[in-house]
Amino acid sequence: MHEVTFLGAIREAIGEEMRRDPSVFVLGEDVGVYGGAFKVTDGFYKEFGAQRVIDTPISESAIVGVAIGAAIKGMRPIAEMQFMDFISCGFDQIVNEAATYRYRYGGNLSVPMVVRGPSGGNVHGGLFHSQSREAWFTQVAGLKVVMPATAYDAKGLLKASIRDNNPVIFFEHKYLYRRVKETIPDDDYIVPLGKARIASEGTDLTIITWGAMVQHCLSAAELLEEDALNVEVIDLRTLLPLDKTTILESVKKTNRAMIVYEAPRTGGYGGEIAAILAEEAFEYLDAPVVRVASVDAHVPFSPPLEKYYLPNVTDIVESARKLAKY
Amino acid sequence: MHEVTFLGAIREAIGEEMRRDPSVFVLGEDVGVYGGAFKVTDGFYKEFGAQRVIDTPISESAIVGVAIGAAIKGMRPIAEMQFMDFISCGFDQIVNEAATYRYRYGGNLSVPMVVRGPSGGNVHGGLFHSQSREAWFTQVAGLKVVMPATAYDAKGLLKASIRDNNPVIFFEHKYLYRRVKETIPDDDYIVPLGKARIASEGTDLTIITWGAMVQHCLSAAELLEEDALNVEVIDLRTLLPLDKTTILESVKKTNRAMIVYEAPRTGGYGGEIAAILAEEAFEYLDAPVVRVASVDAHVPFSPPLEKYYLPNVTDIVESARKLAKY
Amino acid sequence: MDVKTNASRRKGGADERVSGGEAAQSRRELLAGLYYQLWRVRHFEDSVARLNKQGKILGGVYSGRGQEAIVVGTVFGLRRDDMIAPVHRDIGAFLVKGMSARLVMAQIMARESAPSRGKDSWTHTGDIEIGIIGSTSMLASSMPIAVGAGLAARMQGMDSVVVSFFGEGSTARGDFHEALNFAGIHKAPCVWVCENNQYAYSTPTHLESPVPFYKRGEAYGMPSLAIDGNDVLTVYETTMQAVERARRGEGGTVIECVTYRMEGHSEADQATYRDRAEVEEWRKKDPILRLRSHMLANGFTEEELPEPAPSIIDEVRDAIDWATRSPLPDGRQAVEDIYDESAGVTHWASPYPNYVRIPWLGR
Amino acid sequence: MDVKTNASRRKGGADERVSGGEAAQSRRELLAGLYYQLWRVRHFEDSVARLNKQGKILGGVYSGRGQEAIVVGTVFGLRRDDMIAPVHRDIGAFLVKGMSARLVMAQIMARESAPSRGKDSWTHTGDIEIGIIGSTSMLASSMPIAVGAGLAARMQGMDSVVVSFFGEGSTARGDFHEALNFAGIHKAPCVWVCENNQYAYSTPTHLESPVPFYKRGEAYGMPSLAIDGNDVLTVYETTMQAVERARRGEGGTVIECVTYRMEGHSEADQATYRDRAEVEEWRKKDPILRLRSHMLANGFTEEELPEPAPSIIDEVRDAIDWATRSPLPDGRQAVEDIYDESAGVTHWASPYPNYVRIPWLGR
Ligand SMILES: Cc1ncc(C[n+]2csc(CCOP(=O)(O)OP(=O)(O)O)c2C)c(N)n1
Ligand SMILES: Cc1ncc(C[n+]2csc(CCOP(=O)(O)OP(=O)(O)O)c2C)c(N)n1
Ligand SMILES: [Mg+2]
Ligand SMILES: [Mg+2]
Repeated sequence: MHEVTFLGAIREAIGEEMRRDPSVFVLGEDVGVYGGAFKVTDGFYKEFGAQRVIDTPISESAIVGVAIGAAIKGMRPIAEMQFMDFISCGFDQIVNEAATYRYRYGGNLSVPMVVRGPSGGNVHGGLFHSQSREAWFTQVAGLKVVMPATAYDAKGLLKASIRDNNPVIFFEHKYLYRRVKETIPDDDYIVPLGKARIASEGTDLTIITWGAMVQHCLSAAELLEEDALNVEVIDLRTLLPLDKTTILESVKKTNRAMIVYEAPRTGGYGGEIAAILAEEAFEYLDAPVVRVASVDAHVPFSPPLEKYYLPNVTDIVESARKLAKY
Repeated sequence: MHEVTFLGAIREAIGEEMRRDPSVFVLGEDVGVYGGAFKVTDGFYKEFGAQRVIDTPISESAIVGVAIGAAIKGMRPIAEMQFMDFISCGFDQIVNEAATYRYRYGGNLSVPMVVRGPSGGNVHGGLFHSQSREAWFTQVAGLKVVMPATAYDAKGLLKASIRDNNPVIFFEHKYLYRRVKETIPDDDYIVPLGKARIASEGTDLTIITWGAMVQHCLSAAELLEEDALNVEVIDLRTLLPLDKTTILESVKKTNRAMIVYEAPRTGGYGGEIAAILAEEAFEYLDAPVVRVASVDAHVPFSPPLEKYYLPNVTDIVESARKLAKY
Repeated sequence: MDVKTNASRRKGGADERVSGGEAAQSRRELLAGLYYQLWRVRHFEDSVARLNKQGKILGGVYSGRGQEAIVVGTVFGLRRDDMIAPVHRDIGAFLVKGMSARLVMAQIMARESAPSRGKDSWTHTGDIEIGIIGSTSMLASSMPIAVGAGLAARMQGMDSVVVSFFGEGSTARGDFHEALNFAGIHKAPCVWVCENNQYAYSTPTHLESPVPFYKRGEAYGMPSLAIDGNDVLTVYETTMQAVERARRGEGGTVIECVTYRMEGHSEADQATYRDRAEVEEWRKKDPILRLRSHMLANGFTEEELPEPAPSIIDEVRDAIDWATRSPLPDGRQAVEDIYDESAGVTHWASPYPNYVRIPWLGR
Repeated sequence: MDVKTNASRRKGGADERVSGGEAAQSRRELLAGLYYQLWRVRHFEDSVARLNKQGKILGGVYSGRGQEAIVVGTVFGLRRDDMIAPVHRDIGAFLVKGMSARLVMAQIMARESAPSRGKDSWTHTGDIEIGIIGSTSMLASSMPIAVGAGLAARMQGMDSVVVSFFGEGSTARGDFHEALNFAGIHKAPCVWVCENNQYAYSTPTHLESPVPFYKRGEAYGMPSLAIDGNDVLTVYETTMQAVERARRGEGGTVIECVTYRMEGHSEADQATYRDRAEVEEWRKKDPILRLRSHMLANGFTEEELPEPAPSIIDEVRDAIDWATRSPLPDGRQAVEDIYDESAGVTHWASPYPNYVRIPWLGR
């Protein structure tokens, strides 16, 4: 066992997979000599050389496209978006090329690749360095979408993503990068895609969440214990494919569900989960399905605005109290 | 009153607004001499000239970007995507540029523009000429998203969109283009954005839908009358901003809700609507909120596949029967 | 080389032959091979157009009539491990690279036996085993992918080359630029074949680019040239030089093949936006006629130059029969072929350690 | 021209002055004006860097130190109705185009009084009244917008010109290509100013492009040239010629201004990836030093060339005070300024006609 940050865990995952499998390589802006804007690939250029750690021009579409081309030719590329916000510039390649290749080849082709990068707010990044855009991709068949909340998961899920034969969009919440420190195993391990995690068990109320919001929800759950409220927190970890079983089982047990996410409320992935509950757990629901999310706006820059924009622990606690009393 | 096709109504809307307001102009691939791939702008080049009917190179990002630049400089551009599927190639310009300008200018700027084009399947178009991608945009604050189901609405909503001071993404279901024929007024009229329409009144069950699915739902409603089932069909018309009031009032009356949409089920906008009902109409729901949508796949080409993929009238009727009995 | 062999080796599955150019031993064989392939593509496409008129094809049909010299001239000399990234106008490239006429026809007819199993139509599929990278409809989007495939081959220690096709109109897209710039920086083993057929749908070239198309290549530090795209020998020789250059690791070349789109944009387009006279002018430059005259002047007899060879007629008839007899997919297959769950995962999860609360998030 | 006037006319609101170049009557006035503006930008940016070190600024700070000649030389001579589309390195362009130092400082400090009311920071805002088109973070994405603004001006019968700025690294993006191609075809009245400061974050130029950057412009049929970006007079003269050309309707020009980024990519970057010696070499080419020597050799006295003028020190101090005193926005404003509901709608809906069932959809 050893201690790592969330970021360190991601770095370990990439490094170990690159050592294990020569088909794994990374590409992105400033990932080489500089080691990446957040230093995720620090030292890799020295260790693996310019062929496997490719400093690209500022061309998100080409970065993704080159990764696709390499993937269908048998490599396992990991493309870094310097910020996940810039994925909008490589959007077509992801949703129309990567996601559909296998389908168009009648199943006779795989696209084993990862697009990863820092996502999310709460770091005074403003509109274009703070976005939570997972819901653009959870509606696209052929993609997998992953968003870890702990260092252990970040490492295990990223390894699973690299070994997966499908294009995986891997969102790393940058707020967690250096704030999370955990002790994780030294051995090789993966965390399978498509399996949610019960981050905290409970019986009175289920909170379904992912990314940095997991921490908020666990904090809220602790506070709610003072009210003798026993909250189950589900950390989805993988958004697509969704682990419906874990969600439904939990809600069938607690009969109350709340979904917490960082993206703006309208159109966020929380809607999908609420919809599933409203359809498939209706009989078990004793109260409305509540969503706690950001307000319907862009991620604003000035601190009071961003604070207002983001859901916080108090919001979660209060909504949970109301929901429990319902 | 005169008879027009759905497509003709769109053409009328653009032509009349161009005649009314010199700041309105159109740009897109083949919109000029050729009159557009679907002939929406047929004859405009002759009438308005090359300055106001701009044949662009194949550059979706520039098409949208040029429209934005013109809009902030006081024009009212209408940008055509030859197929809405290609909007993925101009995605960044829409979600990061157009949608955020006003916010970044502290409210001191408007971006009056429309991005419009043919959307949707059921025309043997395959993966890249059949997509229903409205949910990429309904999660982006600053945009309005419109999708008419009738010729009357197509004209009135498009006129309202052109006159609106915000970027509007206007989805035209190509299946309706020449199949829909209606008699509409000769006078200038608009249909306000943000207002749903009760397409058919009912008391037993509410179906919420939009686009080409409105027709399916009305057909289903007719068939369900034979079961003495009285279905209310809501045609959303505008997806963003959403007319929650009309939806909630209807469901509070009928106590049963079904959402029908053409996009793949997972991550589609139907999730958002179901979530709203699960949260805000919970007390009134006597049954699960049911979603009828396409399967989670790409829009396949071969007829049996596309048929299987798309929701059809039978699916709607059967789901409605089950829901009514629940 | 027995020019008929290509056809006779074809079957329902992937074609086993090495491509024609590699096997061509002499100038005579080369000419015969090119002539054969030109007719093969022409006859195949004409047959598809006929089927389309008969309502037997549902999707868009984009004829390469008049442009066959480009796909034939570029692909004929490639190795099996070389790759091509054709677009909508290049159905012929599939044939020349070695996908059987049966499979291509089944693809067009959206049959279950097709490479995409009916999932999509036309050139939106491929076969990576024989080096065919398909495209989506999104013009130019396959260009960065071609770069990636080329760089991957290099990482894998191979000297394979990728030939990427695109219409002149598609050079306006951002992906064209990002791909060529990336390729230029990394000397990717890619050859860039611009098919300038004078129109992008209805749009004439002066509304697509302010400069001649080959000129664009210079912005990426690549040798860039325009050639007569209706002269298959010029196309063959120029592209082979470019392919060898790329194979030697010296990077890409941009080749603008000047040609003309004889049909409408798709079979649905009457192309009224252009001059009848212009079309007639170009009809005289037909690539098959041109090669034929050249061959007749160079020792071939009329009998050696059938229009087309019976084996081609047989091959295409067989392809149509085979595809027509092949069943359409079952509707439920719509949800297949989306994910590959045969993951290369070698280790499985160790148990999750006790959850560690992270101290920084108070409230 | 009283070079101090610029500053003294500045206030909390938009600056009313016409830009300096227009008013400059003589060579002497031109030199004095450029010198003043160079110092104004330098002192403003240095002050921001200092505030940043003091932790008074939250967002990214991208210093244009060493590159001031570009924003000053290009913007100084523009008319009020001309437009600029600056990017992250060009905060100075806001000042020269006429946004008051107070407003720019408030923007950087995310105050409610800022043009973006705290919604976003740095150059992500603008003021269309004085011709400032802001950018998002997405590099090169403002370039198609610049084309649109330029074409719109033309449609409106104006002869305004748009100057679009971009780092050399940003020329790799698809939007660069789509914008310049569009502009080239339509002879948009835009001038394209590439700030080649040798790095894109850590990435050196040879990994950004296989050709010198100005070369790219030729692919769009525009006059393209590289100039010394640290010589403000060259920048001024070259861009003014390009602006006048664009104004005459003859289309754009690509101007690569060769310069050097003296600081890290952002104030957070130590830039250890580059040679100390390289930095020192460029320090000698400082644009202010250069202009100063030139002016001293051409009849100006030391006293006439303060470093910087007291009015600049006052202006920036005042801006910091004003911005510091300005309140932050109220959190609830996060949901304001998203939509403009003051629609230009002139008619309202007539009643919806009876719904007509459409016959084609039976079952
Ligand atoms: C990104 C994108 N935009 C628009 C289209 C619609 N479209 C299909 S083919 C075509 C014209 C292509 O012209 P060109 O590249 O010259 O090829 P050609 O058809 O002439 O062979 C257009 C505009 C598309 N398929 N993809
Ligand atoms: C589309 C996009 N990709 C990546 C980034 C991250 N990024 C910000 S500045 C920068 C370097 C820009 O280099 P250059 O264009 O040369 O401008 P400079 O900073 O040198 O002035 C990068 C990669 C971004 N802002 N936008
Ligand atoms: Mg063409
Ligand atoms: Mg730079």
